[in-house]
Amino acid sequence: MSKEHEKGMSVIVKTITRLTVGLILLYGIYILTHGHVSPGGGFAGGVIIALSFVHLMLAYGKEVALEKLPKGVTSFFESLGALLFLGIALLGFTGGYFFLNFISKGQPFHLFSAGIIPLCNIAISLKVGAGLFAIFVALVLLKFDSEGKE
Amino acid sequence: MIIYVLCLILFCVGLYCVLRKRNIIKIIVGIIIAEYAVNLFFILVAYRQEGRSPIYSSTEQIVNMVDALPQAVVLTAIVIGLATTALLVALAMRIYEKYGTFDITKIRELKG
Amino acid sequence: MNPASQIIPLFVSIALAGAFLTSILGKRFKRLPDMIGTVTTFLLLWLSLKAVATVARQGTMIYSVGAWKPPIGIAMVMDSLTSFMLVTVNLVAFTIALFSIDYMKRFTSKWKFYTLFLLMLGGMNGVIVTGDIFNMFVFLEIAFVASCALVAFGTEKQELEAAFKYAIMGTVGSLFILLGIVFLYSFTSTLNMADMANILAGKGTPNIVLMVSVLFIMGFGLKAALVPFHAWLPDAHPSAPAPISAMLSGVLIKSLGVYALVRIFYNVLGMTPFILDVLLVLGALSMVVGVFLAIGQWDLKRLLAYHSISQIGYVVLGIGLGTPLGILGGLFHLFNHSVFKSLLFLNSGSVEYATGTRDLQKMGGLAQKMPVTGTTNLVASMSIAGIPPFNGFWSKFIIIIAAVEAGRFWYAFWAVLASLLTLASFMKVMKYAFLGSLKEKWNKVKEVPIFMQTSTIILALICVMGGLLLWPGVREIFLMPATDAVYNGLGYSASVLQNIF
Amino acid sequence: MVELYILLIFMIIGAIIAVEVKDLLSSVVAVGAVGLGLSMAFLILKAPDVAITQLVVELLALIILIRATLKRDLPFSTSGRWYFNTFVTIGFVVFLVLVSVQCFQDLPRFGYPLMRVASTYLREGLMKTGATNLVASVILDYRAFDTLGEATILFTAVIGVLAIVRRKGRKEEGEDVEEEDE
Repeated sequence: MSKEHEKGMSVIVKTITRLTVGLILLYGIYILTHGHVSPGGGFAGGVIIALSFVHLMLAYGKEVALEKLPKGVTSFFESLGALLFLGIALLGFTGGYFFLNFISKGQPFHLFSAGIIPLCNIAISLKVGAGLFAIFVALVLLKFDSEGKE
Repeated sequence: MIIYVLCLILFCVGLYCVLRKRNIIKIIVGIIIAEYAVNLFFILVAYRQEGRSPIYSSTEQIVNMVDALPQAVVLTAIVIGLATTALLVALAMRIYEKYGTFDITKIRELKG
Repeated sequence: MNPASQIIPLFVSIALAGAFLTSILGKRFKRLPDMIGTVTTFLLLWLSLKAVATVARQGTMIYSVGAWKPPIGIAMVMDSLTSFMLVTVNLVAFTIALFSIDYMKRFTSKWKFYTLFLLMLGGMNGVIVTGDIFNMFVFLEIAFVASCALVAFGTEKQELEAAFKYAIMGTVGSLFILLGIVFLYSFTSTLNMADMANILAGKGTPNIVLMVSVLFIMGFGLKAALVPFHAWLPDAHPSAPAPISAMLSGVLIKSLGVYALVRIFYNVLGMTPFILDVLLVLGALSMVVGVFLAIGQWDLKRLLAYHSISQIGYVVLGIGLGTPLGILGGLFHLFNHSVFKSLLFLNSGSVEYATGTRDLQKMGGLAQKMPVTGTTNLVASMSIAGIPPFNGFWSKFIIIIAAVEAGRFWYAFWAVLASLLTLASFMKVMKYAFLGSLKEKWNKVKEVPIFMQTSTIILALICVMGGLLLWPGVREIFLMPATDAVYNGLGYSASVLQNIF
Repeated sequence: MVELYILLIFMIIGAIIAVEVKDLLSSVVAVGAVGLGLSMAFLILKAPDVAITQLVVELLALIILIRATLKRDLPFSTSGRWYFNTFVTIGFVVFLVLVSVQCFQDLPRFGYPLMRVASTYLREGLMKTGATNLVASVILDYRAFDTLGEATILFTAVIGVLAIVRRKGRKEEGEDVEEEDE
């Protein structure tokens, strides 16, 4: 975007962002880890995590946000999340089936239950959070020279 | 029945926008609306009268849950919609950069 | 469970694993994407040949993902039509991966190309092996999104415009398909295709099946570029890099469009005379309109793209006849077209690589400087035009015979006419591009690098030998079972369901 | 269920505004309103998972779309006379509505789905997968393969967007072009 964006927004916005961005991140992590006992899950959690970084970027400008989460790291996390998910799927072959829920189901209503479901949630949220942030960054960094106008 | 028709009208508004409008952003908007309508329709056909959401509770017995399968399927469909939208927006922005306009009648180098 | 069925999930997971690995490691090690691409596609080709042998021996195989019995979980189905399509897709994909090693040096970010290519391949394989209708939609979208990005891979003006057009048309098609799926789910309360066919057969043919049929014909017709829905194809296919044009024209429109149409209409909804007539009309229309539009083109790749529409028309015409011979011809032509159209697009890529132009009027006499490209292009041109010893002749011949046998004389006439016009159009290509006197400015043109030559030679050999697939003894393994699987119709559901319980 | 009807009518009005308003930014904001209405409709229809996801996806899609429309020298969409196209479009839409209304009579009545496969999930889901949230058990256990496809499609979109925004698509052979996104 334009120059004033790079410097970020006003002091009020920055202060409030500083207070809320941690909470948003924490909420995202809560949503994703409790995906199998309450509404939510890996996808929603991942998007919330991505939104927290988007929030940071909108308020402070791209330098601060990219310092916290550089682009190389995002694309690495993204591929890692995808590989992790596929890896969980392939580990099911140890029990004889693709995507078998091979871990013991545990006690219902507890955080550590439901076998592979929480692990899948974590893998998906890594992938989704990093991926959506990467899309956002790519679109923000796209400059407009408008070659076609002349 | 009437609710299905309302949902269909929403779909048709989106479709009309895609087919009729000449601005790239408007076309994307139309696709998003049509996607919403299809997702809503899927959840509508799964609803059960006096139903409860399909989540067990440790304190009370829940009966008469709504169909969980369409909800899972719609989650997937929403993500697919987001992915397509992101791609379309990226394309639109690049097109703007190259042509300097969002009007598809002016973007006519190719004639299909 | 059948131990041989363990190979079914590998078709998707190998391609996806290749894509993810390329995206992690491809940036640092420059040669690695080439290797991963070639090795992955070769592995998939080998596996699909193995699958043909297994299916010929054991019949239909089912794999239930996550050990959940269908219709509760997702089932993957491997019948003879599946293995037929897998061989077609992976054969073309392998030669294209080989071709891309040298060709894609002209583009930046090779690793992104290979990642998207493998994702597209994984998507197509997923569409083919799945037995679940929503799962089919998901993989269809993967292949579609990847192909959209690949069409715009050159990031020039026209490429972006073509990709946007393609993306809009494709998304509208997907919406129709999804709407059809919702109707079917509400009506049958299942997503498994075999189960759905079973229930639909028990309920007769109410209005809703007709509505769903119309939605699917629009949706998959958009993906297959049948004539009223074809407007995106002549822009999108030429704009992509040449290997991707080959992939799009060669296999993508078939696996996403024709295969899905055949599978759903023959095996799930049940074919009715009305739908057959619609398919016949659409097929004949595509065949004739495509070839008429192709004749006037001077851009080599655009000309080939219009011929794709025309040849898809042949395939749909054969399938729409509804007789065993017609289906055999249609499927055989599907295989042949994917081979010779990929070869033609790869050759157009070779010409572009060597000379930098796609305009036929600027070329001339290139066969002297590029003997391999010239020869393979001659083979492919004769094949697509239907000159006797080559594979294209046999499949067109079967389709025409089948049309006559079914009493559809007009359709046979249109098929012959389109074939003659195709011949004329490719004589033009050979005359202007490869034969004649060499122009001054092409004196320094060299033959393309070795990997590009290898892949075109492989495809040309298949074009020459393709007719052998009809040889008694060979056809019982490859073509006839696939035809039976289609003609079997609603027997699909019985053969799947008896494997589960 | 009255609230559902009101919400749907609100969404339709929002959609019509989004389609017809000239200012692109207003159009995008109106889509946001439609999306929020959709999220509320999901809540009324007892689909909290979908509602949460719809809400956050809506936010992200809005941010991306606003990014595309902000500070353009062409903030207004031009409308032209396009009679043939309008005629065909309206004809097609009316046809679709008429045919669909016939089909709705074949569907099970609203509020009374068939629940063939779904009753298995509801009956056995907790026991067989251990997840209290049955939607989670469906997307990550019963139909986990779909979710793999979903994750892959997002991955595809990311790589696709990164490929599309490259500054320079082609190069001469041997030329070294450094990539901006590494």
